[in-house]
Amino acid sequence: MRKQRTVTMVAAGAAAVMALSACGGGGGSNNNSNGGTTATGPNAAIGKVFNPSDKKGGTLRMANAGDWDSLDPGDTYYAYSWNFIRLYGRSLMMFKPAPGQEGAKLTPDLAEAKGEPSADLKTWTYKIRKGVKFEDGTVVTSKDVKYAVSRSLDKDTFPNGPTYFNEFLDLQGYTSPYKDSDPNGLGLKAIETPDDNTIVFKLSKPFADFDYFAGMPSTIPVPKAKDTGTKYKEKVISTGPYRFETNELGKSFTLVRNEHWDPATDPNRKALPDKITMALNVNADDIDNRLISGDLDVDVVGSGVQPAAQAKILADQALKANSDNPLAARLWYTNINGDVAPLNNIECRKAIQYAADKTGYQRAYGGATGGEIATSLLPPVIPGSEKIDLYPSKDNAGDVEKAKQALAACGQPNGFETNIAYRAERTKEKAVAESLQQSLGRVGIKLNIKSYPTADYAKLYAGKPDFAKSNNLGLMVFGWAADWPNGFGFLKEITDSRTIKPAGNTNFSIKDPKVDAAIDKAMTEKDEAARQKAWSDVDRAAMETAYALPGVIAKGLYYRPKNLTNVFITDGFSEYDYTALGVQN
Amino acid sequence: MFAYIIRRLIGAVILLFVVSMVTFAIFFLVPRIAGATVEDMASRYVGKTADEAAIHSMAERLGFTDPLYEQYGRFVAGIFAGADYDTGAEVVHCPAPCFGYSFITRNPVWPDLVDRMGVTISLALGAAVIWLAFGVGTGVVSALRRGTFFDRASMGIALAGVSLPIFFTGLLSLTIFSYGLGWTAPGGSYTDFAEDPLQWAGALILPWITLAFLNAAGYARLTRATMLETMNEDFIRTARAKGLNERTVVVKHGLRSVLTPILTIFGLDLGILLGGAVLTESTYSLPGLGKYAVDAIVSNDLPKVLGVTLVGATFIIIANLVVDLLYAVVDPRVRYS
Amino acid sequence: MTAPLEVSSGSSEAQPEAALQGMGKKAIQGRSLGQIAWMRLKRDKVAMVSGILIVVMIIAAVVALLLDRVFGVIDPNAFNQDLIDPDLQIPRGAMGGISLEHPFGVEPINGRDILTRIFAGSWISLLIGFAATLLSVLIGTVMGVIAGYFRGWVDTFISRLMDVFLAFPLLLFAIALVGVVPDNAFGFGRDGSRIFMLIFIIGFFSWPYIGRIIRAQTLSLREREFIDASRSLGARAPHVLFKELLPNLVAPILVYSTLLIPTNILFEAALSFLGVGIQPPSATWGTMLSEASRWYQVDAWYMVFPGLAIFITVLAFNLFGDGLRDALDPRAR
Amino acid sequence: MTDSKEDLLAGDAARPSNRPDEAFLQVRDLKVHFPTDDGIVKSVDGLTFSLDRGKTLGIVGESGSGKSVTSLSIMGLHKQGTANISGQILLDGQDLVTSTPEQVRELRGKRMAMIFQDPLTAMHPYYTIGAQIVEAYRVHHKVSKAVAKKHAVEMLDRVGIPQPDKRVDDYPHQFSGGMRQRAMIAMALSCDPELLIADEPTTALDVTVQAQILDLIVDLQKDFNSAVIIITHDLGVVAELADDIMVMYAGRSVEYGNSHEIFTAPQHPYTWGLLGSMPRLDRERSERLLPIKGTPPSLINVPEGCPFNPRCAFAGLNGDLSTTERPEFREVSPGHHIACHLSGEQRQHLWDTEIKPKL
Repeated sequence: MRKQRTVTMVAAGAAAVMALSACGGGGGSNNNSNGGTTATGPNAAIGKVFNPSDKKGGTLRMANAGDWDSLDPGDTYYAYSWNFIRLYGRSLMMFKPAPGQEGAKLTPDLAEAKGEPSADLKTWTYKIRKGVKFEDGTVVTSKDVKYAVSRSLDKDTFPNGPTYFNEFLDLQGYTSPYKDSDPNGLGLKAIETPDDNTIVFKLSKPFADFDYFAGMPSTIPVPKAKDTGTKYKEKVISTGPYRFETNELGKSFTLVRNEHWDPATDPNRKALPDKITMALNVNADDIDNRLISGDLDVDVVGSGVQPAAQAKILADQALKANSDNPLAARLWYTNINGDVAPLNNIECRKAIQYAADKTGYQRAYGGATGGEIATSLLPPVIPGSEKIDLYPSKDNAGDVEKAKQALAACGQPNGFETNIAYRAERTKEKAVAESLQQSLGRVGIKLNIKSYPTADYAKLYAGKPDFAKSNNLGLMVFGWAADWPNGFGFLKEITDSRTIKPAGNTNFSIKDPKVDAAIDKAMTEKDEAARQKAWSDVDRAAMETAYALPGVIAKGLYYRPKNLTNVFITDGFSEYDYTALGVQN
Repeated sequence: MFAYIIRRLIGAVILLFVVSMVTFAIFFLVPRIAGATVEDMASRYVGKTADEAAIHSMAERLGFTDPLYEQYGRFVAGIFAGADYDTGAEVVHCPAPCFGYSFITRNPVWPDLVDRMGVTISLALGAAVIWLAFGVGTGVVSALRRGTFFDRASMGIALAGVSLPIFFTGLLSLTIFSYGLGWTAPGGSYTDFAEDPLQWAGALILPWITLAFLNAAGYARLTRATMLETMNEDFIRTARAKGLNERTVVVKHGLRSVLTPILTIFGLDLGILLGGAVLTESTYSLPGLGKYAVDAIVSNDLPKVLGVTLVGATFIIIANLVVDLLYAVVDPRVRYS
Repeated sequence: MTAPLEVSSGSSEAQPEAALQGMGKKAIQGRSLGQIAWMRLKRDKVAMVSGILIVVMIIAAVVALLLDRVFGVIDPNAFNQDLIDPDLQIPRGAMGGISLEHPFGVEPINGRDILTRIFAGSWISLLIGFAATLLSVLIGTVMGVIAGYFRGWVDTFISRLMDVFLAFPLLLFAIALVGVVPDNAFGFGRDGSRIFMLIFIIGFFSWPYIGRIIRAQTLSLREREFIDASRSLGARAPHVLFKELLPNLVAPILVYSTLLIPTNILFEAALSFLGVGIQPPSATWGTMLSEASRWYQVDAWYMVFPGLAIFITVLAFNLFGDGLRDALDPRAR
Repeated sequence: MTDSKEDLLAGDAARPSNRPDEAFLQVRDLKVHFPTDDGIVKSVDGLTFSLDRGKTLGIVGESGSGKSVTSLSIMGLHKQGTANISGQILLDGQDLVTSTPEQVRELRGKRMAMIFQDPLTAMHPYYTIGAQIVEAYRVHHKVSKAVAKKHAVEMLDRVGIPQPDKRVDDYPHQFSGGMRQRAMIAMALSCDPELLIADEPTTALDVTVQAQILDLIVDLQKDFNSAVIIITHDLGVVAELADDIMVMYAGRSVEYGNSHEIFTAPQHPYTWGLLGSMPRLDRERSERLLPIKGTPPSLINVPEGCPFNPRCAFAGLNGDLSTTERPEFREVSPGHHIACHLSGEQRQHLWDTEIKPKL
């Protein structure tokens, strides 16, 4: 779950609200593998490398409309951050720098090979590459990795990062190396380091896809001696090809080559530019304008351009030729809250499913360029996903007749009144709310629109069942992206009712034992193909409950300045692969 | 005079205390009145794995469970002596002057404020110079040439200036001058003066002019009205009766009196602006105090909002103080003893 | 004595010359200040046009309120998605989709009619402008008069209170406050609570500006003979305040109010721009303009009409206020 | 009234001592009209008089009689464009009406100076007394600041301000009312003007101070040998001071004569009224003042006939003459002019029987 954290950033005020970073698939399944191309044209960097190059040197200029959650590898959760962090840190595993679906495959990075599981899938062992050094020349050992993972468990200090290790490691009550009795902060029993090149993870429950965990930035080694806790983000010690030269939090930073990075130990990274500059908190529309004018190379957030630039690019063939429009593993959807009457009745929920005009939903996100209409939760780019359309309508514009029938079945033939919540700074979600208000209004379902601060949407408002119920939030607009492109990475956090907490949820509405059962089945399925099918069954089960109204599978329109070389969209992140990029001058 | 300064200084400090108290109360009391529990307020600051107990203990660590006056007392003490913040994992020291600590970005607020202040000061002072020169100049000429084309035209433009929201004129100017003609830097391209004065000015010229246009309008109108009134004063007639030429009458006798009301308004305006030119900074994405505050409000980062508000209030109070003291210089009738 | 130039304003020189006080009827036809002001105002074409415009706008706003909320005849939220280019999300055709049916064009994405929305938004914009002004003028006048009239510790207290209020960075405060106060506060439905909130915040935090003016006026009026006379005749404070003082404060209050209304309309627009305006789908001119500001690069026409609505309204109020001031204040001529 | 009579008046009333053919200041048929929204305000409507060096003329009248407008016209202080001035104002032979503003400006302060009614508002609050005198002096004398300041101190000393070397650096608000008016006089006299106009110089002052100021003006006039015009609504002020007195009503002169005659044998009912409403310290207090009933006339619609007729108790004595025909300004005894329809006998009779006993 690259959950709401990923999507938190917002350009303030009227200025544009940025859309999101995303993971997952590139423009369907056409995968021409590594065949390079220099021919320009729309989508030239999808599924293939555009303008391939090995030319080193130059400065790669990047900008961010918002700011990092944190540059600390143990405390970051944005997709673009996980993509970018590979420039200054090496985790055990990583997504392969390759176009299309290849890019969604894991490859060893700091580890010599993929993890070796025990038979019960509860113990995973990795060997660490020899000769990898920190930027100060110190050799990286397995203890540095253990320490890094241990500290990332401390969610009081590092609240932003994912919690998979907290959930899956056999912690035995361990909380934080900062409260450790071991002076070296290595008191965690769930990770063992029999020698400097071996690290062993012990899980509390079996898990087949642990390599994905090993690919998270929290396995990027952190030297205990240099760890400054919350301040480590100001001076991260690099293991990758670049190190921080300057770092002004909230404003800008620059990366320069790390002399202690040895290409011989790293088969994955090209490390073409000599220098990388990053400007933070730049107006999103300005970023687009500068991309188009050539003053900037990359919008690091990787969610595509703003509506204004989108219209500009689409209207101009020359600009359009330099753009890519990949599909992401991200879903824009609306939760239907069964806690709020009469939505506790499935027929009333179905009425909403039928009445909603999905074309309006799509328009809210920028039309066909902004996304494809979704009929179920699991995005098509995730392997194994099936087309599920339980509430079909002509042209996806809604089926008023069926909706009215459902309303009658629900005992509300004249419709009913409820509230719809959206995130205040998200203008696209506002447009969704307005659109649903119109289309549901056709069958007499009257929506009152309510906005809540984006930052606290999950913690205090929509994600807090008590609040949602007492405030009559029948519908709650939301969005979701996969942490990694598979069924587990996408569905678990938004469909499992057992993970629902008093506040701070990511699953706002899907509470059904049948769905939970389907999840359990999928989690314990060992065969990959069967597992993919099982997750699709979870998707179907969730749709049958009608607790979620899928809206749009996100697409972003990316502008690709001429200066860039070696450009391709990786399905691992649904962004340009930042480890591969180079510049012409 | 000296005693007066001391008295005013003490008054300003007291005022600052009251303002900070009220601000503090509004940010920490109003949500409670509106129904938020201390746990709600603390839940922003805890990690994802936190359960009820963890949230409650966070609330306690943050001091939300203490009476408000104790929280306020700690806050004030922090400004003078620095404060320690227990994040749960470690105790972070926030050195004096500690204007709070953000648990969202995990850093003390004060260094941020200092950092952003430079941008805001650059913006405010630059614009102030322009609007004073143009506003007062236009106002004087308009008053002296009342009813002429110049008067009507400049007052018309001035009215247009105060009738347009700055984000409208700002975006328009960006469209025309930055993206259309390419004369000026695009929004969000701020460079420190120390780094490159030319780029600094280049990035600020458009915000300066836009902000100045808006303000100059008001100043032109105010100057004109005051000037017209002043030129009807008895002492102006006396000055003329002495045989002074019109220039001396206008500049030395007329303008001198116009200065007082201009000074009052200018002090207030500048004070407000220094606390963050919210709209201008948002429109041009300048990383100043105003933008900082807006961003902080969006992410519900209360300590930052509180910090900016207090700094803003301080600027206003200081500006008022300076204005009052300048009165004594400008107007000898204001007697201080 | 007063400057001879003032003779030009129509009456003879006014000069207290007790020895020559007349006992009979005035030789020239006496006119009240109101009559004189009205006469002058009538002659000020710009002010009259502005005044008429304001009256028309107020009537339009009331009609809009009735049509929109009471009778539901117009639907400012109706979508016309067929008018929108599905790729670009902006209106088809040149000039923001201006057509006979939609003379001001339509909004991007959903194709809502801009004319209808401006019309429907007028009552909220004007209501906020007026009510916030009323609130601040009310508080400001009461506080200013009390401070100026009673002086002493009352004055000190109120003056310090004004200092405190003036020291708050108003805009920041407004954004922060709108954020922390829940939506369903005050028990109003739909837009009611937000409108009330905006009125309250704008009005409540700007009263010291007029408070100061009124206080100063009161202080000087208090020293005038007629107040002394009234007091020496044994009039009670309320009588002096309301019967003697207040009528003399009407002119500055009126002028200040007409100049404050446009400021408040702009303030609402600014709050909308910063994302704390009225809740969707209801529109005010401010929310429309701030929405339009995100589209200005590709659909500049969207910005034109809400911008013009604000511009014309604010301009009209300013011009009318200027005219009113000139008419009410002989010295300004 | 006719021009010939006024010429006669000019010749008779205030004969210049050094140049027998021409008085130092001559005002001929002066008209000052202000166009306004309501019509033309005829503030001064055909005024003629003259004044010699060393002589003092008192101009008396109530509000709106045009006396201040007259003085401002002489000084050239009307704003350009607001007032229509016609007639002649000859200062030592130079016509100020036709002179350029710059020429008049050079005369102001140097050859003619003015003292205003309220010295508090008439002095710039932000500059010291000294600075304002220095400024007045240096406009017309190219001297250093130090010299000018020394002169200022001398002037302050001259007008009787104690410790002038210290007070020279004080601001107007630090002076008492009387002191301020002294300073004002010092400023007016700093360039040794030949014509001094004092517009209500004592109205804003205490009664005790009034006398001092008037004495000062008399003294200084003797020293400087200036021509002085004192404008007042209070006959008492000019009683001792003026050589001649002109009584103005509705922008015109209604009675002109030497001071003694005006007080002992006034001929115009309006003058009687003024005298009647003047408190006299040398009389019994038992009798009430005799105010003039009514208010001054509108200067836009001046009453037909004698402008004073609506307020005149004796207007009916000559049939409807007073309401139909404007009385001529005629000489009734040598140097004594009035504008009244009453015959000499009537006036004498009324004065003896009705007015004088009550005064």
